[in-house]
Amino acid sequence: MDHLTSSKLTSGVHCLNIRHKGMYVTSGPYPEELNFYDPYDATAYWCVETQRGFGPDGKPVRPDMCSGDRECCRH
Amino acid sequence: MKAFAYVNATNEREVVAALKTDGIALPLAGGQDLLARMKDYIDSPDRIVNVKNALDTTVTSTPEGGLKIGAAVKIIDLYENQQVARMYPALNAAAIEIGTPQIRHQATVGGNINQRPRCWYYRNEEFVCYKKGGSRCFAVDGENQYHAIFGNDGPSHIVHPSSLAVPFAAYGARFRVLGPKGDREIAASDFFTMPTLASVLKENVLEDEEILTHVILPAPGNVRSGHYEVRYKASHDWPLAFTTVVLTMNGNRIGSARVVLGAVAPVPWRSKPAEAALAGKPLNEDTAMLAAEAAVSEAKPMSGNAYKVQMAKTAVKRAIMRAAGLKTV
Amino acid sequence: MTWGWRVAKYTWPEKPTLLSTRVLRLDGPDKVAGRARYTYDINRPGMIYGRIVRSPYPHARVTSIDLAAAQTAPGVKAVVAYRNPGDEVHYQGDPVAAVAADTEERARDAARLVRVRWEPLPHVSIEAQAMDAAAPKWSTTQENTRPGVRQETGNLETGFNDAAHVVEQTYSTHVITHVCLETHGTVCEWDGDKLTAWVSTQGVHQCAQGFAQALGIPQANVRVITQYMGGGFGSKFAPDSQGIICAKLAKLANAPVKLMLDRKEEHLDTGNRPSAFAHIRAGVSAEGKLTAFDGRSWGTGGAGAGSNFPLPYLYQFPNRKRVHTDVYINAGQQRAMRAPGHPQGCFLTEILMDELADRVKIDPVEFRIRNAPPIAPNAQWIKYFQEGARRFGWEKRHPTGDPTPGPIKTGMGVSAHLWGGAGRGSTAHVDINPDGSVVVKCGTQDLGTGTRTIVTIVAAETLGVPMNAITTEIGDTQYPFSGGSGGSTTAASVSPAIRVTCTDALNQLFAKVAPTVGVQPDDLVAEGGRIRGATDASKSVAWKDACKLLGTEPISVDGKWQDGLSGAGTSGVQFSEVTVDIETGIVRIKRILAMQDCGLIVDRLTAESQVYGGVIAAINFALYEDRLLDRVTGQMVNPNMEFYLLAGMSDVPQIDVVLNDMPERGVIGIGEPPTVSTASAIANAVRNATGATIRSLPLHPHKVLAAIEQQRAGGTN
Amino acid sequence: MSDKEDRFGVSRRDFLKSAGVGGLATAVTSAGVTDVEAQAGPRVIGPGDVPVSLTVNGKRLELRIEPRVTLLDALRNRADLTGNKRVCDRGSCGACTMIVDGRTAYSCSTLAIDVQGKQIRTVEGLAGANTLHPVQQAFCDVDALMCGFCTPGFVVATVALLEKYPNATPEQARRELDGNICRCGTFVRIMEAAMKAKTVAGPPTRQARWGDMGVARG
Repeated sequence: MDHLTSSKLTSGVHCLNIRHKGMYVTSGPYPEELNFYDPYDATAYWCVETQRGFGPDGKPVRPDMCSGDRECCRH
Repeated sequence: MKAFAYVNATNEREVVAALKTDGIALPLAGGQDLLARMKDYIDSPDRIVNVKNALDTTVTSTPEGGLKIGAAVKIIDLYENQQVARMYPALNAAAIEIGTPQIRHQATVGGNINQRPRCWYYRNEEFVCYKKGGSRCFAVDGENQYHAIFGNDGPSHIVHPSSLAVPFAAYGARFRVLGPKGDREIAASDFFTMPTLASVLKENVLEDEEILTHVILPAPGNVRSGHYEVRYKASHDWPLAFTTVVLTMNGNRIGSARVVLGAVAPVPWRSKPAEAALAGKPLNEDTAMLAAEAAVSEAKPMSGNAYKVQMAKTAVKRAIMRAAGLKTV
Repeated sequence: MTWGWRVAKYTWPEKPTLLSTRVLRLDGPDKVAGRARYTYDINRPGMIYGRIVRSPYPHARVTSIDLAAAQTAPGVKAVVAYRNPGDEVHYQGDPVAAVAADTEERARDAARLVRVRWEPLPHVSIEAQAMDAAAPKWSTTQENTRPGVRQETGNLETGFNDAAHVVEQTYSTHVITHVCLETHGTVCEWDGDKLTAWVSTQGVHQCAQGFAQALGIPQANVRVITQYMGGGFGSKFAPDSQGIICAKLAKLANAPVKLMLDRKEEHLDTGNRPSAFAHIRAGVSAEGKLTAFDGRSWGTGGAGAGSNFPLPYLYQFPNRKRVHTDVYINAGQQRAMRAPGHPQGCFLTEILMDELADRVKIDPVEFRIRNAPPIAPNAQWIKYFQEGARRFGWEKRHPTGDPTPGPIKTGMGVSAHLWGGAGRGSTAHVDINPDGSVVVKCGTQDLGTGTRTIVTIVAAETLGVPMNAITTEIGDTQYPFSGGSGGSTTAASVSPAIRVTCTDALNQLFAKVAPTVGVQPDDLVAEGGRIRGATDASKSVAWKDACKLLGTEPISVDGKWQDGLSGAGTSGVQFSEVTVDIETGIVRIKRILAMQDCGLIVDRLTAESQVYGGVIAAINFALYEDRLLDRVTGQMVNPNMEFYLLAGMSDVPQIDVVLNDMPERGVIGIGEPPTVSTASAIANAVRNATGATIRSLPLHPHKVLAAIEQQRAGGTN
Repeated sequence: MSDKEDRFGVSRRDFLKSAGVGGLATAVTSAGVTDVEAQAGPRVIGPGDVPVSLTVNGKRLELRIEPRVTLLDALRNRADLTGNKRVCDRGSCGACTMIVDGRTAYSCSTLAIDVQGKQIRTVEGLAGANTLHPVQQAFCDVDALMCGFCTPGFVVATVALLEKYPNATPEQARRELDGNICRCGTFVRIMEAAMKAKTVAGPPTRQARWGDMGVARG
């Protein structure tokens, strides 16, 4: 899975195993969207290894959590 | 659901005999309550006694001019019975509000009267409450929006789930039960028991191996009756409050009244203050409002169900207005 | 990225015969007859049943798991521990072990024989409580809150200086669960090292990837099949823990395993819509223009998951500030649920809008028109406000508070919404066989939205043959890649892929038959089951005869979505009329009008069904659904369908749907937008009826009565 | 069964011995003598597999199942009749609705052993070899289904409605269909289908058909 398909994740920063719905739907851009509200992130994340919202180490899966030095992180 | 042995009883006595076993035996009628309890491991009997082929499925006239209703009469048959509709319209009104078509097709009069509480703490295995042998009523500090507003001295704060018990109590019905020691009759209003630490495991006076076989309704006499349910959903839902009133008329005035509220207390709740407020009064909206105020004067809601007081009041008022033949809204 | 360039030859027909008409759902007969096989209905030879053991506690540590009794129970074929001693569980329903047995009943028996010992840990289950610094922590290693980034536009001070009126209130929505009627689950069957999985999923290819990576096997070894599925609403994009557990049990037992969750597990561990709270201070000028918005918001997505949403929503506040805080509690994690974030942001904004409109004494429709974004192809709100008001009889709306006597009060409300719905990336394959038969293959899936039908419509329209000449194959990873069905992107991703692929195939057929027909390939058209000259219709050949010219080799074409056939951005407005019984607080909805666009309508019939469905889902959100956690123990009190209320037939009002066909915009998804604003329109109608404002969903009678009481007492309502 | 001390921290063992209150009578744990005449009484069968004979869609079905198996599970898991669905499994949603001796029933809340000798009709029994039941046809015609998981239950309930009230009013239809839940939100069109199906002899509805050319614009 190419992290560049997700604007919410950054290659080389976030764990390669993080997943969210936006990576799994072939969604096109909606450039005018931000005319109608400010950016927000309502995303639910999960780990492809565990298939849950918790990583192999039992901690939650979120971009802010899956970018550091967790043992399970795969950059 | 735990595996169980099965007995298909063919008459009342077989039921009583089959309920005697070393383990736990439970009678199964329509099954709309019991099977759900078993699936949720609230009850895990060792033996099930099918009573559908054993108990009376008919409604018959009594020599006194009343009706005798078999415990195995289905709710739909009770509702569609013309004699019931003519003689006890509030009972008819209560029957059609029960459950859904599917439930009314399966559930029985006896099962409705004897069903266990719909309290969500009771219904979830995680909560080992008084009614399951525990030492707490979770509703006291928890989510009690659908719990009792009367009779809240504890230890349990359920509301009785039977929709038929309320009109039965209001019409002065008697329940016939059969047990190892023979049969007996109990007034509907004495059948249900307020919870005490000694009695909290059940909701009524039935002894071990006793079964309800019949409901006997007295001749209706010169009464006007009304029934009103307050429900959140119009489709399948449990009532938030409901009332049956039975008024014995004395000319244009109310002679005496029976006012019984449902879904507000651990038993069908007879309101003496409302009955007193009705006696001797003309049957009109003003009287209905006064009686409704009186009905809730002694309410003691819990932390999250004060709104039900307003609903109970409305149910009483509108049941009386229906008895008067007035438009309720 | 491929968008931005256009290929002129791929266009939608100007005068379609099938597109935008009312075409019956292709799988209707199989579904109404009970022939359609959902994952739940897959019965394989030798199949056994799986069952998961879950935490009854919202927060605990596993001290031991003893599988011995379960392993020797009758009929048991496999038992696995999913957690280890020392592991922390963070919500009721967190999986810890699993069993498989020869019957479902015995699997349940065995699951209860798994002896787990627990060390219960302090838990937190209420947002406000979790935000208190002294509150118990949802996790032994994590904080309860995560502060958001401050967003600021314009100048708040200027905005409030310009305001003639200011409203300051707290608004909120609650947690609801997806309640897919077909619960999450899987049937897994191994053949050596190859796995076939029937999954109730919104993404077959995506599930295959999930299985492969979680099980450590090549994705090529995984086949996922979803011919029919019973609802997902955003919660079914991966195998999840139950899928992986099912595959492991099947491997261990050397038998196919069916593992479908029960209703309680479904409520606890398959996602939910997060709660949303906002304390808002907003200003409006004397002329009825929004001037300022200052919002502090929070909400919970459960154990460690986010909860953000768009705020303010849609309307134009030139000066605004907003900070959001994610709150974590010991409850199942949120997942995308039909228009994630939008129903929350919409409700919080739209109730405020009516309060502001009343302050400046402007009709709510007029007030919204003054503050709506300018009209554009993807922003039709102003048009819908005007036309909808006319259709709905808005002029009969009384000012706030129904003055008529009696306990039944009537009121009207309005609300607006938007959604993206753009597609991309789907691929497809078509074979035109020498016998004239056509097979279209696309690895998408039909959630009930009508994907199977629209694939066939587009193929039939393109090839000029009847729909029953097309064999449509979807719902299987053996077919070309397509995206998961979420974000309302399926129609806009799949329709262009089918159009492109079938156009390419048809052009190959044109080249083959041109010499026979005596017309240049570029001048041929396919229509009515024939291929004929575009200008000289007398030169033609029947479809079957044309295909015979292929000899022994079919035309076999792969194609991909291309830009130009789909668009982005939909708008909608909804009106609602309700009655409120002020003596009981009970709300009944009388009617709803939904104005909606979705670009080019592929199938008008199924598109309308999407709107009906969205509206009804939001009636549930507004009035009935509520995931209730016991405030003391943190356990869910209504994990069933008896006390987790959903509307039945008698609760559903008259609903009128007006679809605005905009073929020039291409195909845009419609699954999500119609569910966004209904609840807001209902709440505004309740406010109009009673004069009392309920700023929190659901509109349970206890809140309605309290609001009426507060208003009577002269409160700030 | 796992010990309650482990699962919930509270022992229920005593309770289980004493609290079997319910149904039509209280539980029985004593071995006391009864005044009811001792009699041979009916046979106790189970808890293991017992023969159960069902009549489903006019066909005899011989099964060996435990007495605890519901009608729904017996048909879905043992007879591969998967048309009716399991959704709530507690008599709240109607997806499992079957017709038992002419009346609808929640098959999830009915023991298979209890409906021996009764005529059971499932969704599979409604359509002919090549034609749908008029109710099924009406559901298709007005798109009264989406994901389709509630549909079999709704179809069966609608068939029962029209068998009871061939000329059903909308009010009767609503009441008879109130025992079923749809999550996709097809209620409006289900009502339309019910009203359409009661007049099957009438003219065909709108121009929508399968597969044909030249479908008119709606």
